[in-house]
Amino acid sequence: MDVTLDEDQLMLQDMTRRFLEDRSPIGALRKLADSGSSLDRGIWREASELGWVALFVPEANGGIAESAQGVIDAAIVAEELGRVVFSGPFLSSCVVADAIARAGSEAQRDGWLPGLASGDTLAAWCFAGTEAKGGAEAGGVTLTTDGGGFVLDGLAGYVEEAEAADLLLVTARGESGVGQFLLPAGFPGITVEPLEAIDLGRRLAHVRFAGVRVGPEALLGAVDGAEQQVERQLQVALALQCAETVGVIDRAFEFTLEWVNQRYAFGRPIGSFQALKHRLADHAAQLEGAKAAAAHAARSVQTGAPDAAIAVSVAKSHCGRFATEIIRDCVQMHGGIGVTWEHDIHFYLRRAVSNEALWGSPAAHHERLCRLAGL
Amino acid sequence: MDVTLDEDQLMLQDMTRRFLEDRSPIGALRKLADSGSSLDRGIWREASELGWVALFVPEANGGIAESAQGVIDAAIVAEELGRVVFSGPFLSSCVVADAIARAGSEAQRDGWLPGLASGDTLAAWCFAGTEAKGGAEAGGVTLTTDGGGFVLDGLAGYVEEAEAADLLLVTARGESGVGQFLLPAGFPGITVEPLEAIDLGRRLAHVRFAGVRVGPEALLGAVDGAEQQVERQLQVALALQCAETVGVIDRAFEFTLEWVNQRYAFGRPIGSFQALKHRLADHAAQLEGAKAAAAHAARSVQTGAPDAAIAVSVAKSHCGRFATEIIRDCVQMHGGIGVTWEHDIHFYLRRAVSNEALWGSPAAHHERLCRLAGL
Amino acid sequence: MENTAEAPTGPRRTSEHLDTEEQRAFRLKARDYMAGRLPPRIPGEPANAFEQVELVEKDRQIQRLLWDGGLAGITVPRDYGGLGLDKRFEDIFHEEAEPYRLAWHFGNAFNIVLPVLLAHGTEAQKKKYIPGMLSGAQMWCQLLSEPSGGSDLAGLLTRAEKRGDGWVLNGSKVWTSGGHVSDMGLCLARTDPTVRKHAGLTMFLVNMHAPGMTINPIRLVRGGSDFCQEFLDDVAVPDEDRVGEVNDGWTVAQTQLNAERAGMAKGWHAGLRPAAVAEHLTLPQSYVKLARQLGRANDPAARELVGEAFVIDAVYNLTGRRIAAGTRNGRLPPTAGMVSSLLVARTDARRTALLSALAGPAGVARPAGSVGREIGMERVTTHRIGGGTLEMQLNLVSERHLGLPREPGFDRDVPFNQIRTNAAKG
Amino acid sequence: MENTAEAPTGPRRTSEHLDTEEQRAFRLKARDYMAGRLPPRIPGEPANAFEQVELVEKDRQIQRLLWDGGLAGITVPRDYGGLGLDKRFEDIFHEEAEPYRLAWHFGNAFNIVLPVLLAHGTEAQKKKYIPGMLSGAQMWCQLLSEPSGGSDLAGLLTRAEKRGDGWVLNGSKVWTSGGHVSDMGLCLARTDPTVRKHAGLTMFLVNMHAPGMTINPIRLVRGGSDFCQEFLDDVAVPDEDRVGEVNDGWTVAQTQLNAERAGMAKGWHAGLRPAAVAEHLTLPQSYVKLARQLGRANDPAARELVGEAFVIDAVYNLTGRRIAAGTRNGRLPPTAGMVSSLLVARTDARRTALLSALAGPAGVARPAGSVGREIGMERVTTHRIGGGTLEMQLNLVSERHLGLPREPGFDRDVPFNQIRTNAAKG
Repeated sequence: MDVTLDEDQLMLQDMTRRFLEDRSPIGALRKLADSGSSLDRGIWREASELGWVALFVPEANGGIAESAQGVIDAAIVAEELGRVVFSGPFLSSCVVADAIARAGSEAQRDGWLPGLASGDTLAAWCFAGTEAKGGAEAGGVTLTTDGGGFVLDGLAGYVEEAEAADLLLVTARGESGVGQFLLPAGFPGITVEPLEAIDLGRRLAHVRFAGVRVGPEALLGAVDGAEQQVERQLQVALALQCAETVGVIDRAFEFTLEWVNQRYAFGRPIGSFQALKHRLADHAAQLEGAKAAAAHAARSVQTGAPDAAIAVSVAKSHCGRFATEIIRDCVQMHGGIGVTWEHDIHFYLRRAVSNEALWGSPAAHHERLCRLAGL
Repeated sequence: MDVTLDEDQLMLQDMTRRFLEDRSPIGALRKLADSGSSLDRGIWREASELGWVALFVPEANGGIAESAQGVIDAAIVAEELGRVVFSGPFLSSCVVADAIARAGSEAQRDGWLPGLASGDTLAAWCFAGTEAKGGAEAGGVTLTTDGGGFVLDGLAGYVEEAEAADLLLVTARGESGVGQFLLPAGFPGITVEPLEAIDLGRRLAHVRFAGVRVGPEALLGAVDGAEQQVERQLQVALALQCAETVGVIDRAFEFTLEWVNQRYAFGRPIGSFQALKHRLADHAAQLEGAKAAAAHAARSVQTGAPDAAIAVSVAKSHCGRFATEIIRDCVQMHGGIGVTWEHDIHFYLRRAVSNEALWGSPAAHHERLCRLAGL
Repeated sequence: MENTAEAPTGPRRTSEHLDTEEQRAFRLKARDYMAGRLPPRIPGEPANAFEQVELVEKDRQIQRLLWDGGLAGITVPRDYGGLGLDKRFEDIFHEEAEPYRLAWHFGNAFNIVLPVLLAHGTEAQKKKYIPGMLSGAQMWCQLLSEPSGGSDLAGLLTRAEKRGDGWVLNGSKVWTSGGHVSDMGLCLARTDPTVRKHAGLTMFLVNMHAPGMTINPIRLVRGGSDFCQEFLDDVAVPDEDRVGEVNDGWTVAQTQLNAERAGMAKGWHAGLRPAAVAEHLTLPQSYVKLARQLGRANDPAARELVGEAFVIDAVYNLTGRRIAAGTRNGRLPPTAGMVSSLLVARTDARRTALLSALAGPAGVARPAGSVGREIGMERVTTHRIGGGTLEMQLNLVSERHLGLPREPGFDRDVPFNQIRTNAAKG
Repeated sequence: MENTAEAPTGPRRTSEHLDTEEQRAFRLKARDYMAGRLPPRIPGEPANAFEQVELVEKDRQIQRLLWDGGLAGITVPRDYGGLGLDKRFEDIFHEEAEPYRLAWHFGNAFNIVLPVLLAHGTEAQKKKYIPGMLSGAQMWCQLLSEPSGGSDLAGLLTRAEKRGDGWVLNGSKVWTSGGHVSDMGLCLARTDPTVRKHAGLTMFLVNMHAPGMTINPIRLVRGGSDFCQEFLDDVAVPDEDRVGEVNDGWTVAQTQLNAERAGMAKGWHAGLRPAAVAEHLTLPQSYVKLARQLGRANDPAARELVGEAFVIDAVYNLTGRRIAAGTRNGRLPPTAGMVSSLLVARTDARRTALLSALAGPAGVARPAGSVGREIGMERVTTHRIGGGTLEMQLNLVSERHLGLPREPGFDRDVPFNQIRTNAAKG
């Protein structure tokens, strides 16, 4: 939790937590996983009514952006989503809604934003390529001009909910710069290739573009000015992803603390054994670090602070690495029960491992930080 | 200790240990460091009489190579040197003696080996350059042909006892391959630039070559065939360095175990606290790993096994990294006394940190392993 | 415990030139008999996958074949159905058996139950049960850990009460390897809760098909379910199936645990490990291939990861060999064997971290059939819990191998029923 | 404790616009007085280097100047020589003092001794000793740790025995910051070894120049010797220099330890820390420069190391800010402050490992005056021992912050003279 939240934000947090505990607790993910079914669109619409994606949508298009602090508020929601390992396209919907709200034409805003705010329209964010060291920068799809229109080719990697999505925001690199396009699902030349993912609450796919011809009306913003748009999208995505990761660690750490306090061995609670205590103390310190870094990232992206680009990479590296490290050790402390399907902790670990790798591994963000530092 | 040593080797180990305890215990290094004086040539001659460098020198030149298992036996000595953080040019003398014994002309063998074996002649091994990621391969000095002779230019980095040395073995790269040269100290065009080193028992220097003209008689082996010579030298150096590092860790770990057993806090020996016990158990496991890797390295270099090149890099990476990690934690377990000048442990840590970095950091050897694996 | 049959590396070695005449005869007999009868060793075929019941059935048949051919229980006394030969004959057998699958799912029976029965069983028990193992007729498991706690074995809660001539057992056991396919189990239970915890335990041989025994496979995160949980509800055990004295079960359990450790140290699945140890180090080409598949062959940051992976694997192998050699020739104390388990844990964890960093996003999702995701799954599923948690291993190494003082115990010298346990809750 | 005066980053900030008339007058008085009188703040000049006696002397003079100008002890009651003003005036003073060096070597006196005397001192003690601190006349140290053990403070061995009207102290203290330049010391000693260890201690004010007091500076591996060891050989202390009741020294020591922690949390050297905290993250150009000097600017493996160094530094700074803000506004419990020390330890250790890997051989030796070797020296000298070992900090965080159960104590409820200590040897 950001220690500087105001009263309204604390209320948002509380409301979100109660909604999720009631309508989509961790057991919901277990049910999805056991039944092998996909996204629950019903719960996504319900959630949207609470104004989640609407945080980024102007009032004129059915949102509440003017009275919200978009990224900070969305980070509050994301943290709660992490606590229950929520299964739904929050991150990509927010990123795409924000992108359209900031750079879209009137037609684009009117056409897409109301549906995104209400949860009727699902958006997929086709951003990075598929390289093993990638994820932290746009790539994978190329752009060539063709008369007044454009041709898109290539592969966008690890796209969340691409199969279910009604709308794709595609980033493509051309000779004259980066361009972004809004395309409806099923647009000719696009194929979605589903992936096997370790995170059971996140359906990912590669999206292939084979000579996809689009007109200028599909362009979001200008071809030349899109670099800043793209950087903003990455920043929003990372701020929300890190907030979610914090929720994931926080909850797993919380029930691990309960466990070591109540579980007895050798006549003592196992939490009284010094080796466990010291490991937990170290985890607590790194968890505080994750909270500090994630909160700062959300705040600096929201305010457009000069360190926003740095802040998101710092947060991603730290949260990514320590989420996995801490939760792995939490599993260890659970003993046998921790490696059974019946215990929830593996859902937390799956989300942590997945979040560490998506939108740039820690190493990818270390490289990005070097560039930002002028090295 | 290599668990497969034979009776003769156990005797060599015992004899070496007793000699060092008597004539050059850790206190000798403290005296050197406190007085700021340099190499003690007297103790080096005494030690040489025990046949240390002679292990690599043929009987015809005053050595005992024929009746010894050079690298394995020298590794036994090196491990004992590590236990007292010995200050003397063992590694470079062995490498150079071995090089001359294997590739030298009769004149070179007769001229240099008797002095090396007796300890009257000190040799410096000018092998690597000064790059931060280097050390694991020859470099730094270039070679051009000039009529029947050669011209050497450049900088050989981190050369042990270069100031005191009577003889330099120089590796230089030319267009037609790598060449090695034997030059007496003070040869025109050579300057020695002493370094400030953290290991107080090891005097290091960069050696600068400015248009050094040498005749063909200075050449060791052939210009074209020197790559294998150079690889052999690196292997011998690493095998001995790792054995020394094992001795360093082993002794520091040994007196740390004594300390945690005898030191009381809260009415208990501090070694009964679980957090310390678990850390020590992990260190014991990695120390076994270091011993296994170092022993295998010495054995495969000695027998010219097909995995010798791999074995030395594996040993260097593991011993280098864990020596520092284990001894740092040993300091921590000593509490306040461990950070005082009066306690010996800092001499061990200095040697460990220094050995980790010289002749290739773990990272440099990871890169070398990739090349050896064909990647 | 290795889980798959690896192809032996390097040329097949045999000590045939050392055979005496008798040994030579035995070797030829074994060679002739197995040829054409035993199924071949298939690389990658599981050695330890009790959820694959047809594989378990296959192993029963293999053991039966060996029994029929007079090749079962080579070092077991003749009185109990064995051949009564010395260790050299066993080595000869394994040299000859290298091309074949052996009855690897009988590891519990041969590594654990057999030594326990030989050390503590009555003459009647040995004659009754050992031939059943050797012939493949009875598969065994050990009923040790309980849901209330696995590390603190002596704190177990399952009760055995004397009723008439026999005993009645009530409680629950868990992490039973192969419980659902076993016929018999070695079961430690509490017979006196009013004395200190180590003093009130007794060991029993329990029929897994007995009324009152419910066996549920446990679904693991890593997939599969070769472990089970059992509920014992008034399970009757005759007094002749008690092993050792009443309330002296801890002594029997020590033999059992030592047998388990010894089995792991020498190679759980006889015939599997020795052939897999190469004399010279090699660098696994699987990592090279992976780096290439991921398109990172020329990336120095990726090469740093691959290089470290080479190192940790090599050091793990070398350390195993060192400890095996050193404990064999007495240069290392027997406790050094405990160090290996620690290194496995640290090596596994580090390897998965390295490979995850190498794979990036490919480590968490992949097109069906391509490379990557299994790396992230390793991170989710690789933990050190079975066979003694990491924490217990760290305690063991520090106390028994390094000789550090034990923590003062709070529960060792008080009656068991005065100790707080996980049963005491709500 | 920061050890050098860093140049404040970012534009200098002042809260001048919030001043009342009285505050404004105080501000101008302070500004006028300090200008030209106080020495300037010199970046890199040590704030905590007791072995540099001329610097310590300089601080005595600075404190004397402030006292003469009516700027010492701003929040200290007037009865004890202070100004009796509220915290706001102190903040104003520090805003105005930013360009100057302050009397940083009086940290022990102001952060520790002053709060202890205000809480537990007699009226006579306060009147006698506080003005001496404020005027720079007396420098103080604390005599706590002993050679027999630092972590287990309540297990200390130094004895204080009643002789006539006063006390006689015998024993040894160690890790005394500035012992050799101090005039007075706050000293905890054992007055009754027959009761449990926490119950037999008493706190004294000890004259460091008293007969029988021997003070030896300790030479550290990292160079310098700002810590001392003292031998107390029949050192006489009058009863009026006893603080708190006889055998109630543990209560006083708690105030002392809390004051030390609070001092570290708020910034040990008043005026040093606040200015150094920037609002936005920046990436230290020192790492960029280092990578370039080492010729590795374009090496992806090196950039990975530099990038992680950026991250650990940034997270450390952000966490410090979060904890400061959260403990101030009550969103985090006061115990959260303990977490910072842990992060320092982990961050320092990791940073030195990263930079060592970056520097390679340059990290262990260098030509005089060039870059590199200091990195390896950091690895040799950076350990967490002073101010509570890492182990004690881990205990504190786990027990007081996370609320995990304490380990059962073996030595808390028995008479001290029945506990095994390091004095009991040989």
